[in-house]
Amino acid sequence: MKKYYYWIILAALIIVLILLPKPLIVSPTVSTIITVLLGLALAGVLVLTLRGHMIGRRTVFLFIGVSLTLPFFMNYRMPIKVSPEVQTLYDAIAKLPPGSKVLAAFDYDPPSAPELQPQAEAFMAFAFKHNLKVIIMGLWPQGPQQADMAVTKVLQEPEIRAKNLRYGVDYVNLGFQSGNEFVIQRMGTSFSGMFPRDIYNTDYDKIPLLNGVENFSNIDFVFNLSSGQPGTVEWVQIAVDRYGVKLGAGNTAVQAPSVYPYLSSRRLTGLAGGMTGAAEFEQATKEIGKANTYILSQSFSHMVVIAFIIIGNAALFVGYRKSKQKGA
Amino acid sequence: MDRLKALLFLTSVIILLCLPAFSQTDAPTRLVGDAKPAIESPAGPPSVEAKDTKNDDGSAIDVSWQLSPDDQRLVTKYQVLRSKSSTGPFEVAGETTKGQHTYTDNGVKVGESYFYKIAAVYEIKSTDSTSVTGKGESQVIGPIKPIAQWFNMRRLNVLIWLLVTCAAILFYIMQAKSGKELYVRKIAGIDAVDDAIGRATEMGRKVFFVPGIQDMDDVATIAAITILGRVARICATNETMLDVPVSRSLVMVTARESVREAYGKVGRPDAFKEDQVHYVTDDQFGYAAAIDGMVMRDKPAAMFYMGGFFAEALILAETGNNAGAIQIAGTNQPAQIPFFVAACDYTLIGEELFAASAYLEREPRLLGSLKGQDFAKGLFLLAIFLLLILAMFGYNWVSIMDVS
Amino acid sequence: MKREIPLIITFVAGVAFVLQYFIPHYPFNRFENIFSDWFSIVGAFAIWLGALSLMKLCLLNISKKSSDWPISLLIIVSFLAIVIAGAIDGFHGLNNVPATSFRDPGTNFDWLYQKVYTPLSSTMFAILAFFVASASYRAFRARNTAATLLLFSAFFVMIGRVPVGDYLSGWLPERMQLSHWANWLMAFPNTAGQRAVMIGIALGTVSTSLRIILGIERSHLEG
Amino acid sequence: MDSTLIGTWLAALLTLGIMSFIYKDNLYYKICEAIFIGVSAGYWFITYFWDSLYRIAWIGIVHEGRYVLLGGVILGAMMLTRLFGKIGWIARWPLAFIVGATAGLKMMVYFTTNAMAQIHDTVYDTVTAFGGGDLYNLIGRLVILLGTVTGLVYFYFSKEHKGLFGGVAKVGTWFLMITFGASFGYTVMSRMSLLLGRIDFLLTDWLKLVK
Repeated sequence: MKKYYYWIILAALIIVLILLPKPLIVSPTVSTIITVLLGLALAGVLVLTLRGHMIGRRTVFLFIGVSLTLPFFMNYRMPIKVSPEVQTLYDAIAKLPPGSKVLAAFDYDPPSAPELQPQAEAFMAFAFKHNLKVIIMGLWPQGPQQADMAVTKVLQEPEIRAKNLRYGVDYVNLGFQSGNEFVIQRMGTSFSGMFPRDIYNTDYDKIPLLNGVENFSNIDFVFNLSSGQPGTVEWVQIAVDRYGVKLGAGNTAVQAPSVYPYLSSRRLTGLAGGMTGAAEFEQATKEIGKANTYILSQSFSHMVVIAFIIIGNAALFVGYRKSKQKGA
Repeated sequence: MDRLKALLFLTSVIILLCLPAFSQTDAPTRLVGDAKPAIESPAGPPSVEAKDTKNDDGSAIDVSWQLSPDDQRLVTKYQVLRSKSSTGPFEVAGETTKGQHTYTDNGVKVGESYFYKIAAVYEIKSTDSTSVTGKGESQVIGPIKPIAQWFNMRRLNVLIWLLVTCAAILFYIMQAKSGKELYVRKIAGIDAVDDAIGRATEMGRKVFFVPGIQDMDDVATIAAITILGRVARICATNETMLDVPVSRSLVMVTARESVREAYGKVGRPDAFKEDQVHYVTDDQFGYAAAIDGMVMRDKPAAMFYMGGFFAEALILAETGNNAGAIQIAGTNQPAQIPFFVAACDYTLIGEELFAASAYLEREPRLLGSLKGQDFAKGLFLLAIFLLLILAMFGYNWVSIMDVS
Repeated sequence: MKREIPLIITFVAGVAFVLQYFIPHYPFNRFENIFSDWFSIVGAFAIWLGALSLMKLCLLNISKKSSDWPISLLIIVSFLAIVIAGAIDGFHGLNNVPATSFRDPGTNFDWLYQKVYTPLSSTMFAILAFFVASASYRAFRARNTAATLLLFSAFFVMIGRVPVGDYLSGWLPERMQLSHWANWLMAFPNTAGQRAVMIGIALGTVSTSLRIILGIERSHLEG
Repeated sequence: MDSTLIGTWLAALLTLGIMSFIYKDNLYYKICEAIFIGVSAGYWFITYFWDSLYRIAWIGIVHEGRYVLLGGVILGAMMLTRLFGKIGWIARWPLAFIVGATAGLKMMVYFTTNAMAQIHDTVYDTVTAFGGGDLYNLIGRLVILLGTVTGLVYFYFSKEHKGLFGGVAKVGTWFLMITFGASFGYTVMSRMSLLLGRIDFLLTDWLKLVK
């Protein structure tokens, strides 16, 4: 019997969650109470550790799950300061004159969407509102699909729907091409050689937006959303180093550190890293979206991780004291 | 030895071959022309020049022109017009915004000759996207033939630095072969390989070797397969069960080759079962999920993570840590080294992964190459200081390190 | 003879692909593109060996009636499901005008991709959040100077990268605020360490590549 | 019950299955793992088939007449000789080519972008920092210079890390530790946002508890 009651609890929990009133929003006062309770629970764990009861992995997992889930039900917004690298990225895009051609390279997949999709949506909204011509392509199979989702979502915004932008004239999606960094290399000589047709199978030279666009020399700016390889590193190594392209990038937080050296050597004009980068980019482009709501959960989970680092060091300290007592 | 001589001879022949390429400077034919001023169309650029783009495969021509006198007042854009004959139909090779006076035309083929003229265009775009344009054209110039060079002069400095680095590595390899004793510092991670497998033998449990998720087109994976060969040899002698789940089929074939040879070398070819090295899935996280499952069920005593790893590094290492295995990791991905440092017992940092096979094999020539790498490091450190000191005295030679 | 030919092939390919970096002239300028095409084709052939190896292991489990044979059956069934779906959608797509791809929205392959593959893949990626927390709890303990530096730099970057950092240190002058510490750590010390590791890796790669090309390092071909 | 509802429920159950692994390895996880292995292996098998075999090899050779691609097909066919034991050794030839070409290609990519370019940037930034007046940037550039140099010294193999040399290597280790701590801390955020994405899916799309 013991083996199966896990499953019964799980099923019961799911049914209860489905029956709850929707949407479930908690007032700000209750939100602060929850936050205080979470803090007290962490302090309790610290006291436990100092008294010698070391907590296991699963307690850490429980706190992380709770700290990420609860903020979804709170309505409370955090003040966000735009960091220099996001500001330079925004400035580079903002100073592009209307009608300039921007290559949007989507090199990520659904698992990295939480950090990069908000940036994609903010970028598309900003580009369409400022009449930038967007050419979408991707070195990852799912990249152009993510771009398509961002474009369809942004086109529903009233201000953009009013401009009735047309596919093939204001934006185009050339789809995915395998071959990693060799795709960028070939695009240096000829876009049409690498992308003979767009995702709707229209020939390259039948697309009005693309006539006269032979290679990077006809592109005013490249915006690359990347979560791994091939990604921003390859775009810097080939597009910037060999073809002198102006490149701005949005990266997942894990990818950003390895791209920082290119930022400080000005081969990358700007970088929005991780969820905070996404929230800052939304703030800079004034296209507030999902990233700003996630940032609250982020802050909670970061505080939990920091708390457990302190608890971990407390456990170390208790260990020393015990060994010193035994040793003395 | 003969192969080294062949390499050096081959490289010197190539350099000699390239010399004539430098002498080919084609004097561009330049005619000064004057364009007929239309009523509202701007004056054409007074002079045009076109010559072969240097250091390329002959598929580009650099076109430059003097700005049209009406550049500021009237011109909205310049059109670079190209044709196969001086009078023939001209097509638009490309456009630039006003104020620009150079354009690289990449749409040309080596061996054919082309004629160019530049049109200064004054274009007014009305709302319903029809436009009225005035055009002033320059004189036609040509014929220009794009030439493919045999040596990219911009990369001469890279060639010199590469030859010096390779010469250093080869020198110390040859020196090591002559039996000179070589000191090599201790790397904890590599010394731990033996007792990690020893622990697995005592506990009668498996050894897992995870060669990363990159394919055979990554040098880190090749280094991982080399280390796998050494680990397999130790496992074969200790009669420990070695399990190698791989993420790429080419890596599976190569790894099977390497492990079979290793078992053969220690005289136990029969103990090698081909399914020890088995393909799981090409997918990064499918691979991580499968290995996590295997680790929690088989509870291996030792785990090796060698090669190219990305986000799945911590999934593997944290689960392995939870299963109580000794974990030794090595990767060439700087972003993943912190996770291996946090979750594994020993971590080979960057270059140490590439040194592991030399350490494990103790073969003089491999150890010699490490000394060659150190020489190159010393050279680069010296270069940094010299360039800085030179810069202090006003000589900015940093361009010798340029990469183009 | 069987052992010499591969070494010669490796040597010639290695030297050719080093020279192509320096020689723009045809055919050297085509080498990188040719290698990328050849590599994808060889990979596409080789994956058949991989799939056969996976299937063989699963069938072995089923025939031996080992304890978890239904699991192996499930692997085979889900493999065949998406392969057949992809094949049918692909071949149907060929004779559509214009030809559609097996990946297009609306195909069964895409349904399996959106509803089965993507949730599994993104959730497996997501449980890293739990592992990062447990790894921090266990590893960031001030045992010695190195571990202490690891701890403090992680601490400052974590607290600086989230608005809470500025919330707490708002009263300090702009340059002293926590988010600024995080940016400083990422921009300078992190860049220094990354560069040292990158240069090390580069020299390790050059040395290993040279050893491979000259045939000194050949265990990948014979153990 | 239209297909999106089935799809959402299927995705949610698979998500919970994988998440159950952090509690402990169980049957529910084993089922999801098996589906994941099968579907992901099949996904890449078909992707390779259509994107490489069909789009590059078949179309390239038959429709576009790029006969150079036949080289890839020949090498690929040689790989398949692994299936027949006796002549399996021919498979070493394509491997030898790939390994050789990779060694040549990656030697140049890493030597230029990861070694020379980084040295160039270190010197260039330090020189410009001296030129420019900004003290903050100057200190930062000197820190990068110190960290890069000491870090490189740490990677010395053939010299005993003793005395002054050992001291410099120790400082190098400290810089490496700061780098690893910083990029670990920086990455915690992106891992949390991944889990956020899944929790958002469960709460918004599946349970519809949150707008």
